[in-house]
Amino acid sequence: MISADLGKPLHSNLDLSISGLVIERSERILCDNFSCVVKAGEVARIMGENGAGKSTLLKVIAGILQPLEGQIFFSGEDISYHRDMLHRELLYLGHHAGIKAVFSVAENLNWYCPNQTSDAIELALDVVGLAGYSDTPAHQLSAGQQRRIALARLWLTDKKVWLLDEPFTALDVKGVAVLEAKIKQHTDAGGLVILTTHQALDDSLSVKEIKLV
Amino acid sequence: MISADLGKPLHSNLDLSISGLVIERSERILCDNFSCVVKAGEVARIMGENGAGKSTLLKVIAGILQPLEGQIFFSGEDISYHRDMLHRELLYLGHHAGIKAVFSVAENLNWYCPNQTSDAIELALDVVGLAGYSDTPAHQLSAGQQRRIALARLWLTDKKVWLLDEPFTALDVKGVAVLEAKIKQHTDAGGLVILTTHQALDDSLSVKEIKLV
Amino acid sequence: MAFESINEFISMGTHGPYVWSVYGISLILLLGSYFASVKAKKNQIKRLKQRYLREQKS
Amino acid sequence: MNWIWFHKLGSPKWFFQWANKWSKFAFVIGLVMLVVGIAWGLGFAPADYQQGNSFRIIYIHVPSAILAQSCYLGLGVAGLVSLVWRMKMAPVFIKAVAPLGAVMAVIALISGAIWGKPTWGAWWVWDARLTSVLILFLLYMGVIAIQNSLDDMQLADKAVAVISVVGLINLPIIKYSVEWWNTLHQPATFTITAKPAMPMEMWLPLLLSTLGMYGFIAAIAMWRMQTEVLVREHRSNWVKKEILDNGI
Amino acid sequence: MTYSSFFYSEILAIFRRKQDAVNALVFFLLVITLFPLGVSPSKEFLQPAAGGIIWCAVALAVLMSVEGMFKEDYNDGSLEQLVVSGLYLPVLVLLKLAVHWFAIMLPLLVLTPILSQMLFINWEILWVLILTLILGSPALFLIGTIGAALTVSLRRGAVLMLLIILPFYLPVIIFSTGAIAAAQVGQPYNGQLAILGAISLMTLTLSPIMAAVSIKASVN
Amino acid sequence: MTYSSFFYSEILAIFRRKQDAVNALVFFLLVITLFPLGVSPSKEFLQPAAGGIIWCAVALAVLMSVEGMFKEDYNDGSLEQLVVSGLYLPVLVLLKLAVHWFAIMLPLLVLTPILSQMLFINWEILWVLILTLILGSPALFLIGTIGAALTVSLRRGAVLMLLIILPFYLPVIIFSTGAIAAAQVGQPYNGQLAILGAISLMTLTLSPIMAAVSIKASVN
Ligand code: HEM
Ligand SMILES: Nc1ncnc2c1ncn2[C@@H]1O[C@H](COP(=O)(O)OP(=O)(O)OP(=O)(O)O)[C@@H](O)[C@H]1O
Ligand SMILES: Nc1ncnc2c1ncn2[C@@H]1O[C@H](COP(=O)(O)OP(=O)(O)OP(=O)(O)O)[C@@H](O)[C@H]1O
Ligand SMILES: [Mg+2]
Ligand SMILES: [Mg+2]
Repeated sequence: MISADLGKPLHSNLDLSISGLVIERSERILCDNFSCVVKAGEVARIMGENGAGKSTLLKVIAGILQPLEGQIFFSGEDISYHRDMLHRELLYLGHHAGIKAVFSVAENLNWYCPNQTSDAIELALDVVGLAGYSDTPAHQLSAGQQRRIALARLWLTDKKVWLLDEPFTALDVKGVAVLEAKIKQHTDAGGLVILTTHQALDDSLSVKEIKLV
Repeated sequence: MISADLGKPLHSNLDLSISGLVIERSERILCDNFSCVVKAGEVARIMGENGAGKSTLLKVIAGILQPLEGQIFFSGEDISYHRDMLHRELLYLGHHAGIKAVFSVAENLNWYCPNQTSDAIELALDVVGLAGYSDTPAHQLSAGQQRRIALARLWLTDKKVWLLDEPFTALDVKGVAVLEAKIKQHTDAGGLVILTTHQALDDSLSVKEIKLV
Repeated sequence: MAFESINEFISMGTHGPYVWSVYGISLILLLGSYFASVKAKKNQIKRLKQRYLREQKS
Repeated sequence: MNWIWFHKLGSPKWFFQWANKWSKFAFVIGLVMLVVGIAWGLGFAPADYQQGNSFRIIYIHVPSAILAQSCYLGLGVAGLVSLVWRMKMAPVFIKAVAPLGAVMAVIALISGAIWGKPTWGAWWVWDARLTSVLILFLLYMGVIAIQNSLDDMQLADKAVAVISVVGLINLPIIKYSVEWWNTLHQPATFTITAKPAMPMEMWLPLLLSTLGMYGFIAAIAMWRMQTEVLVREHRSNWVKKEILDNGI
Repeated sequence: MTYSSFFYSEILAIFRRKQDAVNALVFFLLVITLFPLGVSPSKEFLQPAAGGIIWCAVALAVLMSVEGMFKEDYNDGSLEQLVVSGLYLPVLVLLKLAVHWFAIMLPLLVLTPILSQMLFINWEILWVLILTLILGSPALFLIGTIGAALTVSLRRGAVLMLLIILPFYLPVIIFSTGAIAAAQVGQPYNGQLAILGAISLMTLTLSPIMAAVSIKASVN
Repeated sequence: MTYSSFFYSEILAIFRRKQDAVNALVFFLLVITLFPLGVSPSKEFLQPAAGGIIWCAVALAVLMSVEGMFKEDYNDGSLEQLVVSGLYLPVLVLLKLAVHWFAIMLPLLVLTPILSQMLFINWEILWVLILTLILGSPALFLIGTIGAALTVSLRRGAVLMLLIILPFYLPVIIFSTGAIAAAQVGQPYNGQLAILGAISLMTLTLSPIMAAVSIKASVN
């Protein structure tokens, strides 16, 4: 199927729709009969207080946790039991970013993005403000710098669906701005982003807010 | 010595002054000849980019790391080598908040604040939005809720010097407001707060910004 | 009855201490399992009942 | 063959009510058989011509040894069911039965050890049969340890299921290896495998007490499973109804 | 992430942490020294016991080094990333295991001839010992992985891990020492070796899947 | 935080994690079973080796359970809080250790008589064994703490910790088994017991301070 809107690339037909999701955590129902649709080109922000279940919802979508009931459709196909199709297009960043302490910054990225040239990696590091750190072991970096390594993956990937759990924690103001710009660029190119954050987002990002009650 | 200013309690003569501090981390000089003074009643915010050395500076003040050079004075006494005097008045919250996963919320607080009645603890939990969770094991709580347990200590302590490393991470908007109000109340009562954060603070808090370059 | 008298039954030849200690220990363990299980069930029911009644009230 | 009961057993509600009916039945029948079997064995069966009266320990020893093995088999099957069909009752079964199996193994060990003293002159020898029961006990302790160490219930369920399945596959290997090991290292001085042709008056009470032990343990297991069901399903309406209306 | 980038990063991690392999080796050595010191240094005691001593030491060393295999990945969130990577988890487990096997067992095999001299093992018997190690050690690693995956979320999992896994090591130890003992008295030992190989093969099919199930359950 | 609230919370933590104490116990049992299975089940081998076997098993069980003593505190940041609490760190270490000693050693002492039967230890010798355990085990805990404190910041500390600490356990093991061996041949063994007590006392003064230094160095 070729998209009619020529401004958007081929992938733009992808969407993620959730219907009737029930999630339980330590014997408490977190979302009861939760439904939503997120389409290509959209940034969805999951809203909720501390403990509302935002992280849990992201994990369920990523397939790390199992829901009690409900279906998840990815581009029209039911992926409730088999996430393989989604995983091919998925980039998930949780509270722990999956950065190996003994690896240098560049090695960490090589691991996740094996198809990238080292120039591309240097470039991405430059953008996230880690220029010159590529040979530093990750454990020698500050909290925010470690976070930035994980975020550099966003510049090196062609995955379309991004699930970002509090991507702005520990980032300084400059870092937040760079990341917001990247998210905007990604959705403009037909990507799909679901994120959680307690910080106010920049207005340039048109965000679809999804409330968890 | 009785303070002339009756609005402030006896402790108001306390201050923390740092002179000529040199800190090294993984063979990199982080602050070179750094000096500053923070007085009772002040909120000092350490400013700096990711990796500037904010967390490191807080740890040095708390005595967890050793500086290369320089002195730290607490109420006029040199505590560069012996932090005991400071520790008696110190509450430090780092990136990891010191919350034990197997303990319930109330037990965690009992441990740190043994002199408090359980009513006082309930009250503090209520303020930080954890009412009803006092018997829940801490590992069953979300990131923000665990953070709130640690913050509840602020309501239960009579320590005067607070060192808070990114206290607002993972907190939702309501939580941030409550914490800001508490910090204000503490400094108004003659306390001393040094904190780091990348978020903008509320205007009602008059903050003394200390730049790390 | 394989034994002439009650005394003989208790002494079991010379093997009384062995036999009776086995049966004693086994009895304790079996009864222990039984009572622990029954009590756990009763307690759980009581706990749930209290909780449901509390929920109904509020 | 009608498999409906099997699928129904997977439903906590159905199991709970089924167990309500049958647990008392199993308990009463089991207890009666156990008491009759043991009383018969203790008081009325003839003394063994070789071992004298110490052989009366058999009426607790063999039932508990058999039960210890059966329970482990049960754990393994339940583990498989839990991993493959994700049946809700399977982890409940494992959690309820593992401690009972451990108790049975302990009784077998203690009764065997005490029996060994007058018969062999030693509390313990490293015989294949004995050692494999000891290992069985250790396997039970492994299941219990992992169940209690993991705070997250779903993780604990998966973990015990995995260990039970691995145990199911490995148990024959372990048993075989231990038997083989002992025959190599040490000529079997004391065989408890070679059956003395037992007269009927000895054998019948043994059968009774063994069957009785099955009933007794089955009843306790059902109660424990019911308790666990109540813990896990406490938010469902049927539990609420059951507790408030039926007053159980 | 691809299979090859994963494999490569595992090798890299092993190289970065080469101290771990050295540690396993020294631990192995230490356990073996414990026997002559703790029990008796005489040839009469050591020679017949040597096979058992070496195998117990190998089992403990393997167990201890497998124990932490997923810990770091769990703590830094990489394990989560593996689960959502879209790659087949059992294969990843197997790749990781292969790298670990090489890193731990090869040096250990090299060390064995020296140690067996210290325990008075003859050169002819040495070959049997090495054969049992090659055939049996994969089973040790494969079984250990399941335990490591199960206890990965526990901060203090080492004891628990030893507890659930050691009983499953017993057959491997028994058949290996059996083969060595048989060789020492000049009996055939092919049967034991065949069984060792069979156990390794069986665990090869079973354990990656079980470990993957456990990892998925642990990551949450 | 006060000394008493710290002590109380340690007891609470042990109660919450009582499975850990049970695990240490079962692990102890398991290691002891390993020897008859791995080496030889005959009385001729086991009786003279019994003291050594039990002591090796105790040393391993203590080591494994001490290993994780500070791990959790380190990971959740409590250790940092202890450092800045203004309380005297060596005292805190000692309090923690006392609680652990009770939780691990008491059950272990209760189990010892049964196990020594399985290893064919006579009743008279049993008393010597228990005496060596009571006198020597504090040293095991005290020495182990230093290792635990040193390796706390390493994610995969178990093997390394064993490595650092086991050599220091050797004197304790040697004197204990020496006392038992002496008792078995009817010789006096007071000397060994006195040395054991002396080692425990010496480590009691030294180890909390060393452990505190290591903790301060690890937390950063
Ligand atoms: C701790 C020590 C012992 C243990 C762990 C033990 C274990 C067992 C086991 C597992 C069975 C098999 C039950 C079955 O599946 O049929 C058994 C049966 C039996 N045991 Fe023991 N046993 C011990 C000591 C003894 C002693 C000292 C005696 C008496 C000399 C003894 C006599 C028997 C007899 C007669 C049977 C029934 C044999 C059969 O029907 O197969 N056991 N024991
Ligand atoms: N554990 C460590 N070992 C070695 N070097 C470290 C370590 N932690 C931090 N550093 C170095 O010290 C510098 C300052 O780190 P610090 O954590 O103090 O930064 P920060 O200002 O708190 O940054 P952030 O805003 O990201 O929290 C970093 O540039 C880093 O290179
Ligand atoms: N590991 C866990 N085990 C059991 N229950 C948990 C666990 N983690 C979270 N929960 C429960 O699930 C609920 C939702 O947690 P979750 O982490 O999804 O919240 P969140 O919306 O991400 O909050 P935050 O804004 O603090 O990150 C919490 O109320 C908590 O009680
Ligand atoms: Mg969250
Ligand atoms: Mg910082």
